[in-house]
Amino acid sequence: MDAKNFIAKRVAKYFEPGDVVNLGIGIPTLSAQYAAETVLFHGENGIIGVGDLAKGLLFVESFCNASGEEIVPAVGASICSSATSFGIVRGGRLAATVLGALEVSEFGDLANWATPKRAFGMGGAMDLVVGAKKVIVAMEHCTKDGLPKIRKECTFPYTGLRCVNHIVTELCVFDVGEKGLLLRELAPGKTIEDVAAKTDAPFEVADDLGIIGA
Amino acid sequence: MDAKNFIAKRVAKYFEPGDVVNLGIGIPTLSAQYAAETVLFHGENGIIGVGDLAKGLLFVESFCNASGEEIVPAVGASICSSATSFGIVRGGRLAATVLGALEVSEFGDLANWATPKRAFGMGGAMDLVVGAKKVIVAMEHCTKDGLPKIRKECTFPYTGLRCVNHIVTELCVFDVGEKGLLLRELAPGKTIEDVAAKTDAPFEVADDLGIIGA
Amino acid sequence: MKSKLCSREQIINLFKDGQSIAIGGFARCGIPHNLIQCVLDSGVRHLTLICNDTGEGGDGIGRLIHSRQVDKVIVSHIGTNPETVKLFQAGEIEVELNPQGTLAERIRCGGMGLGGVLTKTGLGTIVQNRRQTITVDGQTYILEPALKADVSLTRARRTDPIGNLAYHGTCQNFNPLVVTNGSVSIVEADFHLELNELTIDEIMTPGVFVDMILEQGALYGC
Amino acid sequence: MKSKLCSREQIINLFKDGQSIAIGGFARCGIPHNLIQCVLDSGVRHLTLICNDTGEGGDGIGRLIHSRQVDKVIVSHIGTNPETVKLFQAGEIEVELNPQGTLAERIRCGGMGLGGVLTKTGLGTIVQNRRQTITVDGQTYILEPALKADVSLTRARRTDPIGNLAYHGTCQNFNPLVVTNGSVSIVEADFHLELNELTIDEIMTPGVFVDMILEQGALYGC
Repeated sequence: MDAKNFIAKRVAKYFEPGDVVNLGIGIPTLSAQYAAETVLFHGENGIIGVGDLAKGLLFVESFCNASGEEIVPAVGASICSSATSFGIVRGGRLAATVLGALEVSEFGDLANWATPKRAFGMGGAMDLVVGAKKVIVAMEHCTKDGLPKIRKECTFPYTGLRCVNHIVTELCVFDVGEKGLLLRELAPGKTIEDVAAKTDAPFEVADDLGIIGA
Repeated sequence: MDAKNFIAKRVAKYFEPGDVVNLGIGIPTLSAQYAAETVLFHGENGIIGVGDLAKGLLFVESFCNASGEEIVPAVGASICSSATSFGIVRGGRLAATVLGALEVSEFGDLANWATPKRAFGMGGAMDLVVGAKKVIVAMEHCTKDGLPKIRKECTFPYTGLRCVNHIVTELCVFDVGEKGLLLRELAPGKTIEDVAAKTDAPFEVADDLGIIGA
Repeated sequence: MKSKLCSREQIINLFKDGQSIAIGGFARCGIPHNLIQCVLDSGVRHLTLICNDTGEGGDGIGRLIHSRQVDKVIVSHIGTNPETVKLFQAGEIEVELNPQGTLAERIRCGGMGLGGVLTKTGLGTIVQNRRQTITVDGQTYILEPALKADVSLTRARRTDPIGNLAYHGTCQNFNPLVVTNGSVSIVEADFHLELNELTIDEIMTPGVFVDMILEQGALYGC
Repeated sequence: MKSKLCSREQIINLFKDGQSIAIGGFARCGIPHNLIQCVLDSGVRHLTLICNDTGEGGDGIGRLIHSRQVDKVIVSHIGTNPETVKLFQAGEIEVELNPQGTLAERIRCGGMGLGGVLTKTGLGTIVQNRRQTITVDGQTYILEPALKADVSLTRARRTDPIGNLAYHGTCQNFNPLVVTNGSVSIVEADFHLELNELTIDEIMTPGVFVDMILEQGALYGC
């Protein structure tokens, strides 16, 4: 299993049967395949019950996910307007939202939509991090250049302040709370020092530190 | 024709084909029978196209007017939530609202929902007078005790300020504007003096003063 | 999927003294009679009701007024229920009167996770006196804060086991707003359908807003 | 009833330089392609568009970007259209970015005759910097003002001659909001039905919100 699927599989453990969950593009979307069958996926475009990618006669404009890809509605799916779709989000009806991140601060501030040079739109991300019951960041631990994405403070434009509850990377799982970061799980074969070397913020270590996938 | 129907018939002349109009209880509701067939009547409970009172198998809970009476939806009728129903109202989509009044001031302030002793709810009246394109008061010119209802100022709790556009009574038709009252039409056989004697506010007389029903 | 069907007993046990309860319906139309019976049977008191009106006497929502379980009502009028008027005049029930369109938006705000809306309705009236006014682009509005109930009681025409709902006729009224509002959202439906029996375009309320569905049984007094 | 069907020419003549136009659709889904063609054919310029996004290149709403008829867009993102990004970076188009849920509510407010809504979305971000914040019951919210367009362009699945509308699948998205918004509300529909052919419970948008319906013809590029 590659790093992305490793992360996605761990993320899916946060979902309970019957949950309605929103998944961002990239690694978050991968987590759908590891979720229990009774989890429904919410698309910002107003669908509750995003199913598989469509083929053949089911490949129609009228059923798309929030990325504009043709999909098949899941069993039990429903559709609503964009206003109601975000009413679900802000109204606290999403059990979780899973997003990628450019940076996360030790207190759960999130920057995931813009850099100083590229600010082409926040889409639904700002609503999602305000409204969902659990905000889960699923990302590779460092940037492509090897720089830490978990930091004392974000430098890029914020998506939301103190909104992240969990961070899942190929190295570890952090809980994020009022006291900052708590290391909950390590990837198999990794050490606390491995995490510390790639994390630009202090963190506590859980008494019952676990192993991802164990 | 009695006074109430005389007033209602004159009110219906304000409606254009294709208009959507809200009618209050009492005299306003009577005006429906004098309206063009293509006028649709809006009920606060979320129906656009209130038809006749229902009988027989059509007498069901599922189709009521805003007074809770069973009705038959008109041809072309639609139904929406209470939020959308008042979106129609505030959004300026009603060509007219016709209401009764306890008092109307010379500048179009309206008091129609409460007295100092009885204040049991404004229902939708405050929304209607703010949102409808034309606010028409249809009422008997004086109270049962013979006191003027058109006054320099209202003494009862307001429904809205400077909101009334037209007043239709068994005596006359007033337009109401920024300059105050303008007498537009007299009932057959009535004089300007008859109106003045029963109106507790100054008014101008239109150059082309007409006769109701002529 | 997990079925959201619940027994009368499960629902009755959920009510507590002092709760706020939003209830769908308008006059005699679209009232959740069976869920109101559950509130009656629970015997809880000191309730605050959020609803358009208090019915017409001892029927519908009026049953909770007659049973004296209610301390306060947030409504657009009480004029159709002499019992509410009597208790109000005796100072035994608190009544907060709202313009009907404002009440609808306040209930919607609570459900949609919004803090309030700006409206011109009520400017210059007693409604303005109790509220903040806000100026936007030179226009003055009343700021009407969201209403949020502990529990909401909704009546739908049709439901599936996960609470995807369709309404019928003017029984819609406040129901699609109320269903989004309660911290616990409870639904009763005239007809119980199988999963996927409602076509996707018929669904007016996604089941994600619904927590519990009263299991099917004889309908009370419809 | 009076039919609201209009010819392409009647609709084209309605557009003017400098207008604001709200457009339904989301990505490639539920776009009013034929009405966009009318805007193109009108040749009007200096438009402000209010819509979720500007499409994916030279298709859908993107056609109006490529044609350089637009001075400003009020959207939730432009990232899917390289042309919009290029014009934005060159300072040739103004872009106002809104959180998607906030954009939906602002469009709804304009249609529903409300002045704005209070939301927590965007607190602590650049979105807050441009807005007033309001405290209600100890909670801080951003006040997001209503958006109101001169014209709105909506795509529905089915219409009758007076504009009672039904949507299909995720082509719904912003359309039921946009249709309420424009001072002139124009609709195109995939299917034109007779009066009363839509059953009353199928209607999602009452025709009272619709001013003009594009007469039926070959659909552009769907």
